[in-house]
Amino acid sequence: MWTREQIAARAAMELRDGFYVNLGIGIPTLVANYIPTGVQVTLQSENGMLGMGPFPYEDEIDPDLVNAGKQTITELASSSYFSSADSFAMIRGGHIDLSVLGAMQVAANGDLANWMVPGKMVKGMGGAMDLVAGVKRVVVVMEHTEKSGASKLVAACTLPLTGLAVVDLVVTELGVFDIARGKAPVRLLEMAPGVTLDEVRAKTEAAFEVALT
Amino acid sequence: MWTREQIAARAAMELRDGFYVNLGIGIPTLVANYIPTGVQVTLQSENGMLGMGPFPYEDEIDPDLVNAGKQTITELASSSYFSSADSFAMIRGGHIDLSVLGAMQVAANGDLANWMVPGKMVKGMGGAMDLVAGVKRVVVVMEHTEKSGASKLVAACTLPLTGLAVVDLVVTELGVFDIARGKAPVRLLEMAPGVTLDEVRAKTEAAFEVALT
Amino acid sequence: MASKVARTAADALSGVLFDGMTIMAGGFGLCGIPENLISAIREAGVKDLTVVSNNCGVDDFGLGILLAGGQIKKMISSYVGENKLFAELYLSGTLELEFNPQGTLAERIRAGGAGIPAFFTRTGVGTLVAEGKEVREFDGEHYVMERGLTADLAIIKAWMGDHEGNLVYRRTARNFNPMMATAAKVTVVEVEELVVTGQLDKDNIHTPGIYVDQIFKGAHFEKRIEQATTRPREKANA
Amino acid sequence: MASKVARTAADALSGVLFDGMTIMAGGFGLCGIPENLISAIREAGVKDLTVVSNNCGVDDFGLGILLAGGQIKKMISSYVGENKLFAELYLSGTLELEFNPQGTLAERIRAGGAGIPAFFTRTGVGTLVAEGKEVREFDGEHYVMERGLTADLAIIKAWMGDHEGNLVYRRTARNFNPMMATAAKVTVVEVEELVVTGQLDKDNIHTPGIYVDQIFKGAHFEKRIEQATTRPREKANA
Repeated sequence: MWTREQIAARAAMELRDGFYVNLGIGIPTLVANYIPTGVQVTLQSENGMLGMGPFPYEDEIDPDLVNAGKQTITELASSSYFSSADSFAMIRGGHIDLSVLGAMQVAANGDLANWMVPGKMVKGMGGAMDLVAGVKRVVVVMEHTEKSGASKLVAACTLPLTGLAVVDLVVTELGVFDIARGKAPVRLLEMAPGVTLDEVRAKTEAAFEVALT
Repeated sequence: MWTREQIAARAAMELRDGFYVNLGIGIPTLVANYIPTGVQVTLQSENGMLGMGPFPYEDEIDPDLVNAGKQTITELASSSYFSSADSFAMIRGGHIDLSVLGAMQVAANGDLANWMVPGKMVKGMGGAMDLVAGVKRVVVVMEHTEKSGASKLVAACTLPLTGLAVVDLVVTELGVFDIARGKAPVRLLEMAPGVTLDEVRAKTEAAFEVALT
Repeated sequence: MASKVARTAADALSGVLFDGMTIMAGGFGLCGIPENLISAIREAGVKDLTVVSNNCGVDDFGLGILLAGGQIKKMISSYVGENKLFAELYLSGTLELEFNPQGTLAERIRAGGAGIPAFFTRTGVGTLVAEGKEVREFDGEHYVMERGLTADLAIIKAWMGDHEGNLVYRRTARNFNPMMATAAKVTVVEVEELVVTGQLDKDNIHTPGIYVDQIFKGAHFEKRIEQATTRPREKANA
Repeated sequence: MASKVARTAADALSGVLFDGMTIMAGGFGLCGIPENLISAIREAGVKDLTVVSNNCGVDDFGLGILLAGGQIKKMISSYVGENKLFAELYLSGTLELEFNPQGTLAERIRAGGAGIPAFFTRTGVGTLVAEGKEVREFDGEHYVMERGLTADLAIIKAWMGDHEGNLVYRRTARNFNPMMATAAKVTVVEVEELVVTGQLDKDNIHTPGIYVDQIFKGAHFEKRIEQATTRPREKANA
């Protein structure tokens, strides 16, 4: 089984040199710590920045410089700032190569649900719907199951959707699944150390083919 | 009868203090020379500039600084530059107070034709259609008749249109006409010195009421 | 020409506010919010407001103080997670809420200012966001039609501005401010530095003065930080 | 990371050109045109081009030289008045021409780059421009639906650029360049000054590097002036 950090590290292997990347809040943010050697990526923050640097030292904090999670950050030599309209023109227009996002449910047909649970207070979708609709490749990192034990990799989403047929790849503590935006059957590509196929089958509602390499 | 310069001077009386104004090519450009004392206006150039200054001295010419007629110009302390998309967002969004344009025909219903004559080489509409569709108040300056003697203030445009019901006021060498975008009958507001009502009637195809002040 | 320069926030808003109006408020989280203008609106006590803003501040700062004052009837936002009072008011049915995807919200405002009444986007197709809206196919893909958005008033925070109303924003404090400045009948701006016209770089004016009706130097900027996240300083290589 | 910096225009275009492709070319009149790239395309001899550009140069400069080379099949423009050869080719049926209102052209390109397949505008309603297009009423006004526009290649002229592809334009030479940089599969840029990444003001980058595939310092900039219009210098107040 992979830890949160290991999930992030595995997702980071999807990064390619020269990619422009948007990372969501939570585990996706950790992906920035595992960018492979020799791979240079540029991080976009959807509130209006390209070329996001690391968190600041305490004496560098600037209230005018935050990321999409409202955390203080820093700039790089290559950074540029722009409006939210220009930022989402960049996202919607297909200029971001890859996004890593969290999820509540991913379905075999590539559908994604990650913004609301009916009956609970809804905080809003923020930029998630725009990201999944616009980014070239969408990688989901999530826990494989709910606390209840229910699978989050489902036959069909029961929660309200964030996007239709938008997920390319899912990484959980159990392994890696190719979703291919629902254009092909789901394939199990990798299993985390110590995980058995029986365990994956038991915890996965979506039908999948085994394509371990 | 008014000269071209006098037509421009009369059109300039439509300017109000604080107006943002777009002037077309030809007689409209001359309007800038007759801005009334105490009235301050800001000139927009639709290629991407707000706050257009006068033509440059010869040693000030800058190939990177031209107006919508591709003439070299200068900047002012208040100037700003932006893209053509941002410039036409400004125009289309109704932020320009007044535009002065030339015309081939203006109709009693406010229709304007000023960009093409079928059978002749057409140069294109440039920004004219955007201006008449977006600017709050459209003033046309033109010669009252064709060289053939045909009236240019017509009952209905026979030339291809630039815009439907877009003209507010027309100034010609004979006088000033309120068109009111076709929402009311055309009214003759002023006659140039030495012009008689009979002459105006003879040279005007559009029906109009006389409302001289 | 009538001056655009006001002395105070209250000055700048004089004659502009009315009950039931729609206000666009710049900012992302607490970053780049017009805090002086929000305080003045709190003071003025105007109510039944529809507020268009990506977020709704926190309980005691930003738009949160208008919520606390019971002044907001409806929010049009993309994310309101940082505010306990918001949840209470919403769950008790006191507050209306319209969620827009963040990019759709930004583009609706840009469209509103640019004279575009509607546009198509892939964002939200097949979700609750598309319910009741036209969905159309272009070149084999489905898109939902979204409408341009305008307001009675935009309250804007810029870093620097001149007497003409030309504005420059700083870093990610730009966010929703530039579009909102274009999309309201009246645009009022607070700046940290008010300079003489001609001091700003003409090639780098983010909001041209044409969009600005009133501008003033803010009396006080708290610029509160929502999530101060830092890293430890490495040991010096001594 | 693979470098975006090329040595020459030919270098920057290597492997990009093909017959029948669509090219967006920045510039307004002769102001802000990518003259080095146009020359390289002339050299390359690629043909049957569809060119999206507000104008088409003059007879012996700018896009005019591609016309003279018989390389252009179709122009999408708003105004082509400065070019005699253009008229001849058009009247003889050799050249196709699609006129767009200038603002509609600018917005179609912006939409193409921003993932917006269609939008509504009042521009052109009731004119030839609206023929065959959907016209729809919003809030009592009529609007015509226009489509987003994209291209295989955008050729762009900026004033300064860095190794990352961040660009800054100068004065009215900005015009169509920023939108076109966002709307093509491949964007190639010539600059007057190529600087090290970090030298440009991060708050004032007009085109972020994400939109730029190749960038080079132009070998020669003629920057021809179409209409040198001057005023006499007043006598000195001696």
